Amino acid sequence: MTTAPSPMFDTDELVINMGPQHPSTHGVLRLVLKLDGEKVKDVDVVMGYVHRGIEKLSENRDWTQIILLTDRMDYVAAATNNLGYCETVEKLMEIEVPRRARYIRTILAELQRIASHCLWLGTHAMDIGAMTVFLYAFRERELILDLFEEYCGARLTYNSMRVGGLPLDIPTGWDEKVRAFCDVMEAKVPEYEELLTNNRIWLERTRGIGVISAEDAIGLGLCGPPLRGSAVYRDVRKDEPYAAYDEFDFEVPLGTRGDTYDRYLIRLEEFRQSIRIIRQALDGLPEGPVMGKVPRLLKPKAGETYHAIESPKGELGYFIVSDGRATNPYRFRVRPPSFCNLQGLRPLVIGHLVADVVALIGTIDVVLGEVDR
Amino acid sequence: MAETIGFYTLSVLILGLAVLVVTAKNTVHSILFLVMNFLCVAVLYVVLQAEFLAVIQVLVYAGGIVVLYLIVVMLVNLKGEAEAHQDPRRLSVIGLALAGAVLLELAGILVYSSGSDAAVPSSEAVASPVQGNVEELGWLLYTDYLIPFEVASVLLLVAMIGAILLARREV
Amino acid sequence: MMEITTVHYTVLSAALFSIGVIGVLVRRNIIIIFMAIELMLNAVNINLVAHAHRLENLVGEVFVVFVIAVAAAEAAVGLGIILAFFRNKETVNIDEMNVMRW
Amino acid sequence: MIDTIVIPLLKIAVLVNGVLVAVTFTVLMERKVIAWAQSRLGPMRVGPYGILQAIVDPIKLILKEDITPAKADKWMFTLAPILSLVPALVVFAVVPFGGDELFYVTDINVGLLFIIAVTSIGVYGIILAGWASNSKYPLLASLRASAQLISYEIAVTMTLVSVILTAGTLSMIGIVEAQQEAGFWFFFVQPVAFVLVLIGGLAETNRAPFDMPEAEQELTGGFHTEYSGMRFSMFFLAEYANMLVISAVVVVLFWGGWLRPFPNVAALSFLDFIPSWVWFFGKMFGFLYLFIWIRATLPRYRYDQLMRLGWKILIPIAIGNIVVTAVVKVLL
Repeated sequence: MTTAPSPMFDTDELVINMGPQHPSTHGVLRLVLKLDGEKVKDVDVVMGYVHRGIEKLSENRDWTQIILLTDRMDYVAAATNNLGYCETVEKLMEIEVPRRARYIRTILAELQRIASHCLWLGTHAMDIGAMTVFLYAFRERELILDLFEEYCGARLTYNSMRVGGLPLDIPTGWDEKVRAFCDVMEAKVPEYEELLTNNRIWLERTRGIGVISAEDAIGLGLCGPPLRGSAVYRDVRKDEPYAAYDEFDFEVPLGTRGDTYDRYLIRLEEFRQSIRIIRQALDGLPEGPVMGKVPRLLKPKAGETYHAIESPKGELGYFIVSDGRATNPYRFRVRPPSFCNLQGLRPLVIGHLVADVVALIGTIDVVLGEVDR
Repeated sequence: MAETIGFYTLSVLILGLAVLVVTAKNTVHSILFLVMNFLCVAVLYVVLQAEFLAVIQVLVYAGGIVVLYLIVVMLVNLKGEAEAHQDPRRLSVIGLALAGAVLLELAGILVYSSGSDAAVPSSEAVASPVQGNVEELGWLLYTDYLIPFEVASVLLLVAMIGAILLARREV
Repeated sequence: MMEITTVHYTVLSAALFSIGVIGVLVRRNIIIIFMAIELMLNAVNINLVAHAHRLENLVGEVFVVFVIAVAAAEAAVGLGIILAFFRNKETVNIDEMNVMRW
Repeated sequence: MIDTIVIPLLKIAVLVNGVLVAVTFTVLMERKVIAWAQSRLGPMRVGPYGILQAIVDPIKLILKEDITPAKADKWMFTLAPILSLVPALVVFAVVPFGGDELFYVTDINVGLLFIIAVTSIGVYGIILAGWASNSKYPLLASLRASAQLISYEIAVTMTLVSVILTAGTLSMIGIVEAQQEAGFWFFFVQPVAFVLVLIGGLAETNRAPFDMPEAEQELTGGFHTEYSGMRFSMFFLAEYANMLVISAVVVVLFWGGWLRPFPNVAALSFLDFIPSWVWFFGKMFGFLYLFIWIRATLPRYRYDQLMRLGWKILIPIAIGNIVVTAVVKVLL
């Protein structure tokens, strides 16, 4: 009937490249969105823009040098990365870590969790348009960075741990400052909640958005808050305690509906639980050395090991193979939580609107340095 | 004198923009000329002391109807020349000739009628209890022309429902 | 120059109307044709307002209000039809709109 | 001659310049207020407490390179910011800043309708900017913007009908005088309308929480993504000028314009020493502050939620408000 050539017009589908340079893809994530109007029909998640080959590099560094490479993975939670790596090597070499060092490590890891969640909360709220929360959260994160600076001299990439313990004991009076920070933080969390938790617009933007069932979450290999948001009880700190977590009393918050709002509530509750852990650790901080008996030249026996810890983003695992001859790992592999959680983005995003896409990128809390390594 | 200059300026603008509307290649340009045309017509209404109509012209035509056209053009997302295909039975020359004939006819009527009633018939004074253009218009609309007014509102309602039904994606 | 009378407005209106007629008859893009129809409605409105002014009787302006209402209704339904048509046949060329159903 | 041409022209010149200066200082005020809300200092470097920032910012914008994308429609791309700025400035012609004839340019008998009509033209600037940029994000944003502006225009206009019913006139000055005669500000008889106009005004000026068309986080700046330099600053000016317009309209309609509180209570007549324009600008300042405060506090609505709010909540309430007002007006 019609004689005109058909490709004269666009089809209904609009393809949009979100990123790699987009204000709310949290780094250099690129999403190729296929839109029908404003609705997302399909999405391709493209990554690798900050791939630096950390795993391969590590196979040519000696065991201590790798610590500062791990800093560069999840650069907003460097101390946690250090902790995971050092514990894996300790497990491989069967080194006993002094109790005081384990306590301080726990404090550092939990401070880091608060800092990471602060950054997450700020950017997540900013993505949804609440810009004041962003600056409030960064204000508190700054206090943590000050604490880290006093402890190890760095503010972002700390290089704060060593195989077998810690490079330094805590400075005098540092524990009191951490205690003071806990008090401040405890007072500030309600401030965030006041701006968001019962805010009607916030509820409308997060409730029922990006719902994922427990089975799907497990099937996709999600971990950390996105998994717990779907009411799956999984926290490495409880399931396979490391550092000194088995000596402290804390709870693992769980969601019920598995939506963005639940994941938000979980992370806010984790603020409180982290403060609780830090206080217990400070109260029970034992005396003693901070470095175990470690040979000058680290040279593990031939063997392989996998060890996981609970980073702020989820389960951070290291798999290391040593051939027993060289002073560097034969094989070094990281199970990054951001990467695994990013798997969940596509099923979460499909069917939602463009405006929700940024909220959903925020809710899974990815750090591209860790995704790409 | 000022009125004369104003009238001719406006006439030139209105007719020129109308020609541009009809001839523009790009549909969006055409729409923009249409908006300017309507704004000029609104100024003409002000000259004719119909301020209310002038504002309604801007509000409904320029601010409402033409925005609809613009949205539709953007939704339709024309890529190529919309007029690529021409029906062989279409005869544009005859169309132009017909339009010319219409113009001639109108001119003829005009010349004929302007000769016959040079004297302005004194209008039978409408007994309007209110003063001012807007008030009188409102008075007329809600008294003598109440039923047409209601019919118009029903028409708009029907049009609204019809448009929603037509534009709905899945029927 | 002479004084501006109603005849001037009527001539303007007739010219505008003719341009609209030409647009409807010559163009094939249905959106342009719709706009040409709007031009013709405006021509009529100018005429009505001019005569209302001359006769000092507001009935003409009342008519204009109705014309504007009808134009709005026409635009809404017409554009709805264009959208529906475009979705099925991907064209706004009126020469291809030669079926009553699909 | 002097009365009909020179004085109006002078007034217009003063008004346009005044609005532009006011806009630059509104931008400074926004930066400062939001900074204080977020426990920051805001601009501090240029002049005492950063006051001169208001002058430096426009200079920076004007001096910046003005880029036109290669595939853009050049004419439309240039025209769009003008189309969005001019209506925002024209509207001020009918805003009475004070009781005296000195403080307004003109008083036309369809003043309020004039404001609605002219602001409805402003949407072209946004739509054409998105279309002319020939880029996907601006196009999406301009589609959002057009749908948003049209639906909120309906809500606001319908709400204003009830105010017009209360006042019995369309003239801006007439509305203030009606409040003087009634002895109270219309806020006290039309609180619902006030809230509706405020929400609709936020939406029509693309302010948070309704700033979808320029959502930085979603659409990377929305319809002005491709703009820079002078043309960008015109959009910027238009946005803040619209904010001033909405504040001025709300003040005139609901807060008695240049009147003092309870204008016919003699006990408060000691307040009369304050000139009328001070009252007006004071109230306007209050609303500007409110807009900024809202922006610092609230997250952003989603596009479909915004449309739902407009069509399913605001418009029905507006219609109900008209009915109630009409019934009360007839009964009294």
